[in-house]
Amino acid sequence: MKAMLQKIRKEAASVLASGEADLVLGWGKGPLWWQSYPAFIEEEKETGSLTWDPFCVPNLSKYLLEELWVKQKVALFLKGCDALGFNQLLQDKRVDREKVLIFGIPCSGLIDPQKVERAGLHQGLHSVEHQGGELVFSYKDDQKKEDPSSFYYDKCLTCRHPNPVVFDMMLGDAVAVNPQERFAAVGELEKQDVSERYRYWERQFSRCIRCFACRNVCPACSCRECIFDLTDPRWLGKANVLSENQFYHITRAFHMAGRCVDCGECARVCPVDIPLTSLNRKLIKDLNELYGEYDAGVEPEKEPPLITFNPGDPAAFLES
Amino acid sequence: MSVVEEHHLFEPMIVAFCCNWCSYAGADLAGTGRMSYPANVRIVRVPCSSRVSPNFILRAFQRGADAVVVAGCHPGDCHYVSGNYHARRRFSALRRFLEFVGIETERFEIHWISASEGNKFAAIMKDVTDKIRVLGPNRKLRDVR
Amino acid sequence: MKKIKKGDLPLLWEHLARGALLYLPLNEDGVVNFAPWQKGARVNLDSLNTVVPPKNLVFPQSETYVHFEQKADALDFTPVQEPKGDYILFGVRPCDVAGLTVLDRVFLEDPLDSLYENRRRGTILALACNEPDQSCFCTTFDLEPGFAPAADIMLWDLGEALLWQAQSAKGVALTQNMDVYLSEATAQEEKTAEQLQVTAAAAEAAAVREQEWALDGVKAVAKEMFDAQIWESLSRRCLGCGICTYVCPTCHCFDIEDFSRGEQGERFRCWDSCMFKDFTLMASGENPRPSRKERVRQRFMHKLSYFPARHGGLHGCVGCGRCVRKCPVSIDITQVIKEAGGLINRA
Amino acid sequence: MRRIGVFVCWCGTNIGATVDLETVMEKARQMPGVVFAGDNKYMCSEIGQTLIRDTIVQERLDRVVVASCSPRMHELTFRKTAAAAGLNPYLVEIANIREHCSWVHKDKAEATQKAISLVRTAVAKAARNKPLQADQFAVTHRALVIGAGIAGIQAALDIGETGFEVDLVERTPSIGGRMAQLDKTFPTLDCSACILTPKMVDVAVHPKINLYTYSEIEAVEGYVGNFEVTLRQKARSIDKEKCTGCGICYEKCPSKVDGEFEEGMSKRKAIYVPFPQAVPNVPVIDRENCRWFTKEKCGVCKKVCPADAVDFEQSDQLIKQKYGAIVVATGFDLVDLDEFGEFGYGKHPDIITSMEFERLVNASGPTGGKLLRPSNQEPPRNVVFIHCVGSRDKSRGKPYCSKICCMYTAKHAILLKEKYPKSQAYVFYIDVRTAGKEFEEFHRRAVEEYGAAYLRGIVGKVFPSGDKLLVNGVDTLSNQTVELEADLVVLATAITPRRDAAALGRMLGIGTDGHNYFVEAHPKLRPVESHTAGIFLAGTCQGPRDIPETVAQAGGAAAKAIALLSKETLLSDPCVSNVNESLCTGCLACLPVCPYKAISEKTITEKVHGQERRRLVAEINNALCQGCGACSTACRPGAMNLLGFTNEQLLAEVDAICL
Repeated sequence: MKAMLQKIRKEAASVLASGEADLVLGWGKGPLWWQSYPAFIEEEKETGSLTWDPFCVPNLSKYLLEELWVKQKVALFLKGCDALGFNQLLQDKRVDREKVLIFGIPCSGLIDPQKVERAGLHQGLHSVEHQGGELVFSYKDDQKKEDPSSFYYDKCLTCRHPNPVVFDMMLGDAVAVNPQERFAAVGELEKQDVSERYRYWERQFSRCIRCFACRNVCPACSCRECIFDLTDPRWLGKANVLSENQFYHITRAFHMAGRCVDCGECARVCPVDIPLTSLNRKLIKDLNELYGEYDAGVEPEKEPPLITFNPGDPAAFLES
Repeated sequence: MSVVEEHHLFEPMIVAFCCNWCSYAGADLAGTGRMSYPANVRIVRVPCSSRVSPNFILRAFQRGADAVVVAGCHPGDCHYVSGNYHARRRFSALRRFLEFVGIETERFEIHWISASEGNKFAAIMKDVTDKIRVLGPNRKLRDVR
Repeated sequence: MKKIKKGDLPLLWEHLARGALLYLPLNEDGVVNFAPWQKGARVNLDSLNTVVPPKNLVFPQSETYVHFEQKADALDFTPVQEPKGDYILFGVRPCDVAGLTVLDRVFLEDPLDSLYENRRRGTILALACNEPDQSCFCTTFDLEPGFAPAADIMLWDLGEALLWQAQSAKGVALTQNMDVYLSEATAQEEKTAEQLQVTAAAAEAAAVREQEWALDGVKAVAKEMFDAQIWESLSRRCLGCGICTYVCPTCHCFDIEDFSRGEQGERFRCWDSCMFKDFTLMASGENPRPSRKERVRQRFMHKLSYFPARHGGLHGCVGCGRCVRKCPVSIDITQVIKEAGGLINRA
Repeated sequence: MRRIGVFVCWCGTNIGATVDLETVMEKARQMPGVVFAGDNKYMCSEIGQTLIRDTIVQERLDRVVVASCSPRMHELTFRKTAAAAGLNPYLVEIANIREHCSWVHKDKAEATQKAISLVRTAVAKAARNKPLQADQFAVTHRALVIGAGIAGIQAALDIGETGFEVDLVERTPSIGGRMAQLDKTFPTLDCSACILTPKMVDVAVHPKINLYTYSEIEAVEGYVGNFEVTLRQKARSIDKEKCTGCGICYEKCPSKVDGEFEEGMSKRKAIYVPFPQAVPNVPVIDRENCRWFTKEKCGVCKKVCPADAVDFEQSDQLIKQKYGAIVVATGFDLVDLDEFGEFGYGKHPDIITSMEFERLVNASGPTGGKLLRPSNQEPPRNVVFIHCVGSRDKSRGKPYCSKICCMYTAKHAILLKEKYPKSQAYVFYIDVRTAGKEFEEFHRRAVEEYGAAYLRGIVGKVFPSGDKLLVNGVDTLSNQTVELEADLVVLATAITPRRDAAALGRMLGIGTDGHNYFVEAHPKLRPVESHTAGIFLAGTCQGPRDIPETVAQAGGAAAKAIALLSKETLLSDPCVSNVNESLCTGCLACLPVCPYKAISEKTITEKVHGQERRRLVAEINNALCQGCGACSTACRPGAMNLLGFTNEQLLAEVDAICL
């Protein structure tokens, strides 16, 4: 863990010093143990404040939408999931690859603060670090060592691309890739009968507070004006009623159909823990089954399934 | 109210998006052929089934439709060559996705109806109406305000 | 001082629920929010804060207040008045009780908001925090984790039982009605409650001191903060979503919108967030707060400077820590206070 | 606020009978934006249209809704009416309360409610319509005719006559098509070649017709008036200028192949001319069977050619050409007999198809016109003809009637008798269809003068026995089973479209029906036009028909093409997609879904916070866009909006229709 941090700071400093980049996107550390946030470093001397710890989960690539307008060249650090998100922005022609310098970070999984809290380890906690295959929880005056596997984000357990698929320089050796089955939750829900499933999703969508964090964090959601903010045509009001929450989530999931890179950020940021990953993965599973394996974010030049076709396509309805 | 009575009173409202070149013309042919079908079906004309966006389907359910039908040309017959191919993929994914969030598949149907299949148009609309009359009103996704 | 054994709580709740709508922090799919209680509901009194504050019960996210219908050539209005039914809020943390007080200052002072007033009738049973979280900082605003003066009844968790102290006329009345479930608290139990109060406050204050910032620096916040560099750095990573404002117990901005269907419809009030891009978008297309920098600045300056200036020093923040915990990119109000404090102390 | 006028049509009793139009009008007056509601017995009549025009002026209407028959019938009429009164024609909406309401719902109350709902929907959409202007584009004064059978030849001649350039493209080495294979034609027994070859020569010498034989259509782009077609002129391996047509090359060529023209009954060489009267009379090398191209050996033809015209180096040429109109005349194929085992086709040489019979009696055919049994080259005495092989057969073949078999089988019976007075023709038939001038008389002659025995019934089995064939069938008139001994059995096989018709249809953007025939714009009123403007249909590619009908249809298609080419410019349909550049992110998800490649990327520069910013957006070529709307659906932010069916209009319709 420490080695990666040194590399990050070294590379950041060198690109800024050499003028190869006029902005470095990394992560900074907040006062509390889980607070690792996107940091915008413009001078070499500030690179010391960069951090790398099990909480550096925010995807930095979406900030390029704003920063590339005012910066000549931006260097940034991308984990496996971040890189998929970056490729989706690339496929949507929202970023200019030439103006971006990518340091790839092979990632063996990050820690979910909610799981730390549920395990009751958060009281008085100062920091958490990977040391040799163990997770070290440091408090004011003592330490605890735990096995990391029960603290990883769910999305990390099913991560299929921990080694970044796009980079200019890789900052470490490739890590092992043995993802758990990612459609398990979807499979469970599919087993229920349709009204039972409706009640399940009705409960989830009723909790939505329409904060739009899922949309604003998503690398595949990069419209200049979102249809939900438009007043004409008026697709969505501001009332928190079930029917409008359903309309929003179903439409947004469908805008992601064939484009969602399954990075799990929407589910992470949702303040009321709506299982948005299951929505996106259902569409990924169906589109793969119907129209062939398509791994969004891995090959940006390959056309996503819903904007191409072949005459012999199967249909999920009776074609009389 | 017994099941039969309840069904008798309940008149489903069905929105059908029909493509101008094939299924809308098929509906016209059903008309010229005086092939009657239930008045519950209301047709919205679109140039091609590929013009029907999932937004309109969700909006129809939101505003009270008990079932939505999208009708287009038979694959290969599309006046715009590939419109229904895109529609086939899009609505295959949408149909399974709506079922996943709890909407019965009977409530969202897709049919390929050519300009010469007036009888098929009438038969499908009658069949959908009967099925939904049994299935009952759709309160899911509906805006109750 | 009374007490009630935790085992008897379900009976108490069942009794309370017969007379009025009883709200408790309920766990639904792992998320704890205030919701109407029914028998067998999974109550969770241990989690410090509900995700969405009880503000949602007195100032709901959307609230219809008038129906309209097109009649021949006139528009016919019928006001919508929520029934005046009584309700009981059980298990409210002191910071949320303080949050309601802040909202009272906004909605119950001239001009009176009748919708809010109609919903504000309930009885509030506050539950003291024994172990504030690192992200809690209610002490910063002269509040106590272990005590809520504005609550009708104050409860302390002693492990096996809850200590029960009426603090208002409504509280006294309710205590009498519920007497059958209550028993006298021993002096020792009262002492431990006090002890809990003190240790909780001390623990939090220590955590706050450890991050070396203090409120006093903030009091002089005004012009100097407006041009501070912190807004640039903080806002640069802000996603512009509405989490911080919608989980905040004191945010009270709202928008008015119409929903119409054919010839009839309704007008409703709904939460709005100053962090949204179109919050100050004018019909002309002009936007006085065009970028996120202005919006982030406005949110914190309002809570820490403008609101106190207008309401006799009462801050627009109660230190519950929800925005700190829920912000996807860890924008932390305590850093703003620290920066403000540092600025003033340095000057 | 809108000022919408609703005009309700009674259509005589077609609508008025089952819809209470008074109530509809009363309800219409209360709809948002409606300031006038009126009616007329026939809104499309002159009186009806005058009512609309006058009301537009008197009531200062800014939108018109006509509740009448299908927009596919009179949308154009009422748009012109509105335009005549100074209202932009695209501010008119039609509520289809006839085909979609009065004609299909018997209960008056229900039908009335439905009509009201349809009117409300049309009013809601009209309120969101915007005035649209059609723009003009130039027409290329050149026509393309695909397929040089009699249909293509006739169309090319008719178009060429009016002075327009015509490119006539034929896939086989010679023009002439199916008709060149025929011996005589019914009902006049004219020799097919005698009436066809003069037209073939006319085509070859016509100054305005450019002939592309042994060529195919590679790609079709563009739209009416501006088609851009890529032709593949396949290499003939013969230099046309030098070749004198002496024929030594195909005499000496050692490689023998089944001749397609002779329906496989005789061999042709690898270097060959399909038939003597071929136009152009220049041989072609079939590179799949020529030993030089397959095994780098031989080359005899090159050595013996006195004019040194053989050129192995020739390669296919791709020719790009612009056209204003296209006539499709690709002709027909015959049904594949694999599924008709009961007739034993392919199991015995004496079981042949009618086309093979046509070749056997043809003087330039494999037997020089002598009708001989393929098995032993002996003249046949008893010949059994079987109608409807594959036609009128729902289960295996084609449900439709192939129209011409009854007549050419009668012709074959007559030809048989003429060649062998002692022979006897038996014809198994279901119904003898003689719907044409002199057709019935021709059939009676075959029966009365030439003694053809017509047996009404279906053949159960044909199987060899000794050196004869046994035909088991039934004669329903005498209600007996029949077993005939035959020297020859001739199957009147069903007509089908070309095997690759569907692929050509996709390339041209014209539809094909369930059997792969090209679909006409309207079965009764527009039989020679396809649904795609500028593309016309002639001959059997659109359905079974005989030569006179084909020639008539070819003339009709030519007339349509000429009407189009005679215009200098055409008005484009303004209902095309429109890009809102402030919403467009330049993701170009719309580009691949456009069937007409009408979308391209464009870089725009704009000032943002004082900074000059360049970014990518989508751009539409209004001339190429045909208004399908696929891009508007693919566009997530709604930047791409199809005019006439915008998101605002369709949303208003869905909201109104759900009330």
